Amino acid sequence: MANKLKLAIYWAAACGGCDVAILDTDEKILNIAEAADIVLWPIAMDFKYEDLYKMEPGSIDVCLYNGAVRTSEQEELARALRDRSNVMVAFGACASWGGIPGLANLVTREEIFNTVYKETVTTINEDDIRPATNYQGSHGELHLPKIYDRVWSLDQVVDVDYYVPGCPPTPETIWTAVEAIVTGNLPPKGSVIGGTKSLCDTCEREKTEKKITQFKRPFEIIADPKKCLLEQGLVCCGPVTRDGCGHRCTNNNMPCRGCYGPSEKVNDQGARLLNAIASIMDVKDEKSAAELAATWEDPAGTAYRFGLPKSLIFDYKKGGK
Amino acid sequence: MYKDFTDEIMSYPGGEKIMACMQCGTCTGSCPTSHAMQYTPRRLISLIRANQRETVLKSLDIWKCASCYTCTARCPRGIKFTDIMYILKTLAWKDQLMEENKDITAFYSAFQDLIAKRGRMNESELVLKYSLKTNPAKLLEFGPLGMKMVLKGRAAIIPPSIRNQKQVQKILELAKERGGE
Amino acid sequence: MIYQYYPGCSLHASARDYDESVQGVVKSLAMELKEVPDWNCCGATITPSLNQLQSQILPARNLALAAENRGDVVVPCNACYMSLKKIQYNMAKYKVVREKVTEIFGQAGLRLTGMPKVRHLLEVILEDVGLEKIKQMVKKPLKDLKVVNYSGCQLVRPLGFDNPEDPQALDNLMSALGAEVLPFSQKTHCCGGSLITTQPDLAFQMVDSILEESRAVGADMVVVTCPMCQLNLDAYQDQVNRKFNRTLQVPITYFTQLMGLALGLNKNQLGLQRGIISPFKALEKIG
Amino acid sequence: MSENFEPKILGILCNWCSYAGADLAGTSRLKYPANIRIVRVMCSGRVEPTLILKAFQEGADGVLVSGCHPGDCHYVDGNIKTLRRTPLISRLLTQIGIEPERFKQVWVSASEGEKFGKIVEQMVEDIKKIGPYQKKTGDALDTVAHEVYQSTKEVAATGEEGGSHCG
Amino acid sequence: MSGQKIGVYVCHCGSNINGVVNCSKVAEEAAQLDGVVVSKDYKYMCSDPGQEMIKADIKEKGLDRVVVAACSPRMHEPTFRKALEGGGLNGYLLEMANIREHVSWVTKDKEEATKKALALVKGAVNRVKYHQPIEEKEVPVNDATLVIGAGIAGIQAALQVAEAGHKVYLIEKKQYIGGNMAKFDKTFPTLDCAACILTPKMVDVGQNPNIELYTSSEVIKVDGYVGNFTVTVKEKPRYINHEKCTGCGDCATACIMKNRIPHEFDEGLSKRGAAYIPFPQAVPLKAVIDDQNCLLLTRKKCTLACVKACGRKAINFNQHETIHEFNVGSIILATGFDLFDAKRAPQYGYGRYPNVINGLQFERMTNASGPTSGHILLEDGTEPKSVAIIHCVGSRDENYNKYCSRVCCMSSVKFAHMVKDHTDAEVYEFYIDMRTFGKGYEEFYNRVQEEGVHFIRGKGAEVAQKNGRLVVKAEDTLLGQYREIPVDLVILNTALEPRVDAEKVAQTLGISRSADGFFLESHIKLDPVTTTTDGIYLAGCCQSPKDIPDSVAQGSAAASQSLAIIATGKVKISPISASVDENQCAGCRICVGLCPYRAIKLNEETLRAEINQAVCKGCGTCAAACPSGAIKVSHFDNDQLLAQIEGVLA
Repeated sequence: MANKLKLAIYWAAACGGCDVAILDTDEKILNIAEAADIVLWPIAMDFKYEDLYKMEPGSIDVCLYNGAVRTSEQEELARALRDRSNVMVAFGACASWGGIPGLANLVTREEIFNTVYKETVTTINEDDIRPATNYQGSHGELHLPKIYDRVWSLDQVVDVDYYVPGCPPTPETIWTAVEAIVTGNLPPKGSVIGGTKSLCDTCEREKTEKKITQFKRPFEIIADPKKCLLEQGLVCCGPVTRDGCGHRCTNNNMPCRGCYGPSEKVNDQGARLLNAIASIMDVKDEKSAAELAATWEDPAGTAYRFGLPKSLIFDYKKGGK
Repeated sequence: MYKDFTDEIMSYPGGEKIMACMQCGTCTGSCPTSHAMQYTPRRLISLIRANQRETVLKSLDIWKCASCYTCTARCPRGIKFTDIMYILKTLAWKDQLMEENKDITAFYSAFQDLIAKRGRMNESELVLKYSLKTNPAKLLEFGPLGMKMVLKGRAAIIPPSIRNQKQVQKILELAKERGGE
Repeated sequence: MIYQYYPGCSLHASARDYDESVQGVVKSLAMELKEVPDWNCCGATITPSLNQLQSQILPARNLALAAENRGDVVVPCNACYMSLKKIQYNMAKYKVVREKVTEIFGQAGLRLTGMPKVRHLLEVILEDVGLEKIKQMVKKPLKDLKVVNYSGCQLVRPLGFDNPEDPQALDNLMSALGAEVLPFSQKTHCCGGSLITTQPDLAFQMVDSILEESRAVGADMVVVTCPMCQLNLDAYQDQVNRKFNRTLQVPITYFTQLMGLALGLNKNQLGLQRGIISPFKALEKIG
Repeated sequence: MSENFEPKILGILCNWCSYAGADLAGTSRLKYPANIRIVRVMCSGRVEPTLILKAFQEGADGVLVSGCHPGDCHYVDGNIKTLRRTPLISRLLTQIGIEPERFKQVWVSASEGEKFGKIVEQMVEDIKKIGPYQKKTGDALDTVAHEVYQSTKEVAATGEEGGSHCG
Repeated sequence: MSGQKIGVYVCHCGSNINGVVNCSKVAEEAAQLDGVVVSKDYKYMCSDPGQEMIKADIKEKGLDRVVVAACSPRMHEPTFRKALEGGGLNGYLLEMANIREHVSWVTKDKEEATKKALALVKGAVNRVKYHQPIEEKEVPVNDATLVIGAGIAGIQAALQVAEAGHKVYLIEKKQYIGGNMAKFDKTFPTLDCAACILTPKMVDVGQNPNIELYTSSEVIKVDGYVGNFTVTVKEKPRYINHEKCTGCGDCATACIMKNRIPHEFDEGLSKRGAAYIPFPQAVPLKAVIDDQNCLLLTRKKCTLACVKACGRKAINFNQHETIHEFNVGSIILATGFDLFDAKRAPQYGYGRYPNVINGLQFERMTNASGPTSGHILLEDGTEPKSVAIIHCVGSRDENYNKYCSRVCCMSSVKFAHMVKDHTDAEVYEFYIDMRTFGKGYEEFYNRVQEEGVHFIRGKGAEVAQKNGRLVVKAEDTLLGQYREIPVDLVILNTALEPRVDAEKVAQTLGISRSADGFFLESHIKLDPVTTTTDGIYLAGCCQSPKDIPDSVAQGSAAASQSLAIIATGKVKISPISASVDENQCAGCRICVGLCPYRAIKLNEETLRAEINQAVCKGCGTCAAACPSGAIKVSHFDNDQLLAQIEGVLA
């Protein structure tokens, strides 16, 4: 089994869905197990830090890192895994673009702490205890990871070779990725596993000339299953989102939320979507534009649902440009 | 503090466009009292821009403004000359530069005192105060008209007042303290 | 509709007749007027001549008091209307005014919580009730009554709601009530109200040119919208006529008085008996 | 904020009206602050938020977008698209932590050189009040985290001597 | 982007730039930038030696990109593009940094200015790296010209093009040509009779075989671009068969509405019927039926007296509107002006006092063929003893129009002369400033002063009636006194305003208007005839108020622009345009409705958007909106703009 692939899977700031998604490949998981030796998978097997640190650089063939980077521990592990892996894969939307946890960048760490440790009705915290990195316990000093001021995507912290998009990635996408790795039939570095064009390319809904007269939220209407959702006033991220998910949402009459990340030529998923949609608002003067725009609840949260940390405004390499 | 008189006028709300004047005289031509003025409105603007502060503030012409705003409405350059007249009057009053005129001083201060005292105006008390300040013989002049007003039920016998007079006094004082600007 | 009523000082004194007719008319029109609580004098033309900031702060207090309640502020007096509108304009336009007013308010326990709309009574009647409805409500048309309409200055300038040179509102209203509106070039010429006490020579001339044209065109009466204008043209008319050797008297009535008559209200209910120049003779035309 | 903070402002101006308006400010020799750097586009309808975000990423403290007045567009109605986008872009920027003072969209015609100067002046003044734009590069504890990482590496290095591979 | 060879040239523009910006320092620092191999500063880059320097460097040093830091690209971009082409480089490999209009002329502090200039140069250097050669497109030119408006400017332009042997379609909204000038009596400063100089030209228009005249017609649609416009014109029914009508006027005499409708041509001073001859010298001299007042057309009930009276059976009530379509290479817009309605300034009593009239009414009054047969008369038929002329009514006034209407001072002086000439009246002119700047104008003013006209420096503020007589209230500003001057007749010299439908016309033609509402020229000094849309030219008062000599000059200038295009036979059109990358387009259709020129279509087979390059004008709105980033705009693409932004902010 010497030429079996050495695989590491790590879970950072994410919901855990990505790990489940790997299991979700059903019988194909067996194929994965056949092709690969899992050298690290904290959710499934017991590992200690030192087990990892003891590994030689290059001793891991492929690391599937899921989740965004929010704490010093996640950064530390990302760097340690990177140092030891030949191929680093940002696995899932959170690792690739920050994902849902990335929405935390809309507020500051202090605001989050205030909500969690102070302001919620059920919080009783008279001493105003906040997360700290050091704690002098009775048995000595304890160390906890630092929670960073913002959420980083994996590639803002370490060099990433490939991206497997999705929240979570579909079994098909995972299998495509694994197959490529196993067979050594690798795409150019930096590639995203999925289509290249946007979701609209393969969307079968009927499209006409677009005009938006009012923004609606999915619960407000029962959308016509045959017609373009955007034309019905639902903000659909399809036009800026990479194809390859198999239309899981739109097939269920729900607008796309963009979990497959930006399509090939899209540099800022949220900004592009917002601009495209604003351009087709059916208004001709400033007042009605402002009124209509106001009916779109939470533009940043919708347009950047999965990619806020990769918005141009947040897109820096950690520790410098 | 001010570069010149123009600068001073321009620092008050309504005075800012004075440099735009093209001396067309629409203000004077529209003014119902300019016929009685030594310095017509247009000329006053010229004098301001020539930095002749004392000449302007001394002149009783500025007290001839009837506040009809016709000059303001018609000015082709958007100058609010009625507001400028007000500014000139307040400066003349503050610096006590105006030529002596008992009628004007007495009437304006009587009115202002009444507001400070009661918060509201009533003509009977105003005329009484005004006459006493100038020439009590004036009361005889106002007498017949006053009687008619009383007979027609158009004179307030009990002076009106407001509940929170202290507040009115306070805001007036605070405004005065702040230089009246 | 509920409105906030800012009568101004005159309507509680020399213009009681105006107040009476206002109350009568608004009742007929099913408008509810609630007096702005504890309002103060707007400062008229006097305060702005003496102190710039005081002239802002006085009307501003009224707005602050009015902002506590709901409804537009309705003003029957041209001078008060202009004072209140002007402070609104100044606060919107000049930061320094805004800041100083709020600062002083802060120290005096006042707070401007909103910006109520300031409207003249004539404006409210024309816009909210409307000519059509008024026409339908007329019980006694002012037929054969020849009037000239005198809007005065501050209803239309500098921030008024009608054309500053040739206002139409009053003409339209009087025509709707059935009166014959005569052409009148003095519609917005100043009556000299602010000068009548201190510089009567100037003011008398202004009063005379208004009265003279109204007589020349054959008006039965001059219709006004402001207690200052009314006082000037009515109470001083005898003195002015003596000075310029005129013999004819012209009654000066408030638009609300004529409106009340047309709507079928009683003459005395409308304060018509309070005119120094009695309008009754002229009103015989309409019975 | 620093005493002599001079904000950097990016101006994106349409060729036909606003750029010409800025030219007019020049030919009229009107003086306005040198804080603005102007980039020309053919129409304000060309402006996409990417350009605006890029500016902030590159260290701008403010962005001014200006086009022809509605109705006067050289391309019939390109500026109508601009005005559709503005309210949403403003909201997006505010949501992601960029103060509203930092983004302005205005109309400046080819004849409004003076207005252009005034707008720049006002914007510089407004931005000076709120201070420089803080890049969202994360917190100051980056260095601490890095130190922690370095030390763990040392631990790993020491561990290597007697350890063996697992898994 | 390595391996590029960029040349940077910093222009001093004499002291215009160098007086504020340290040009040599900018050039020195620019030399350090990545990719820059040559960096120089020079006194006048636009001069021959300056351009030669660029050409030489391209050849000798192998430059492949050029940055010129100088004045606005709106000024000299074409100049330097040519210089690049002279050196063998494509002109679009140039980028200009505007360090004059945007830096030296607007910045006080020299250090700040130098810093800003350098930033702009950095932006330009960054941007030019992404420039691609673009070939300018050339298209053949249709040699017909459309002239809209047949007043003096339009007539002049039409005749000139037609006389050069080319087809002209002359479109006039009214039923006759001649415009406002046809209403005038005399023209300043020579006092030529307006009809004597205009009528021959009008007749020429009617007779020139190259001119196709369409009266009662309006342009409703313009498609295409310079060299190849397609114009749609709507011709209203006139209910008169022009072939048969001789203009005898029998129908006018017979019309039962005779003398009941105010006659527009006489500015309401006379009355006409529903069938009428506009004026004796009208071209075409045909009867007109006024469909707003004709009883048959409005109420379907009439004795048809006109039909009975017409010996040639020329009246035909069954006419309908006709739509014409023309292909032309260029368009000359000469739609003229509207006169300010003096009722908008009620203080002057226009419309209230019958003896307050406007300038055009006065023209009609003094015109021998006008309503009073050339006599200056008051409403009661007597001659005035005293006349006031008020300048600037509606002009130079924030409440109405801020601009100076330019012709009123001179026409007022003319009016004064006419009054003096026709009557014994005293004349008072109320003016703010006298502006008599043309050839022979000051001399004319001088002459009229000597005729005894009272010039009062002060704007007439109000016209009132006192004791049955008009009085003008004004300040005599030179006296410093308020005056009331009693007069019998007041002439309000009102502003020249943009046509009320100017906005609609601008939209139909796709041109811009300036803040005053007149059509916008490309450059107020150097290009006052062309609009910002290639191939559309302006003549006369539709661009700004002007007098007859200037209107004629501009008409000729516009004609020469048209003729120049025709002579070239082909035109270059801006190569900046958008295109779709098929490999990125997902067919979402967001772009389709955004194009104002309808240049984007969705190919129903490939389901990809396609842009018609000939129609696209390159505004880039579609590229900004494309969610997929599939649309590129040449010369204004994202990589270029982003690089420039990075540079200017560095």
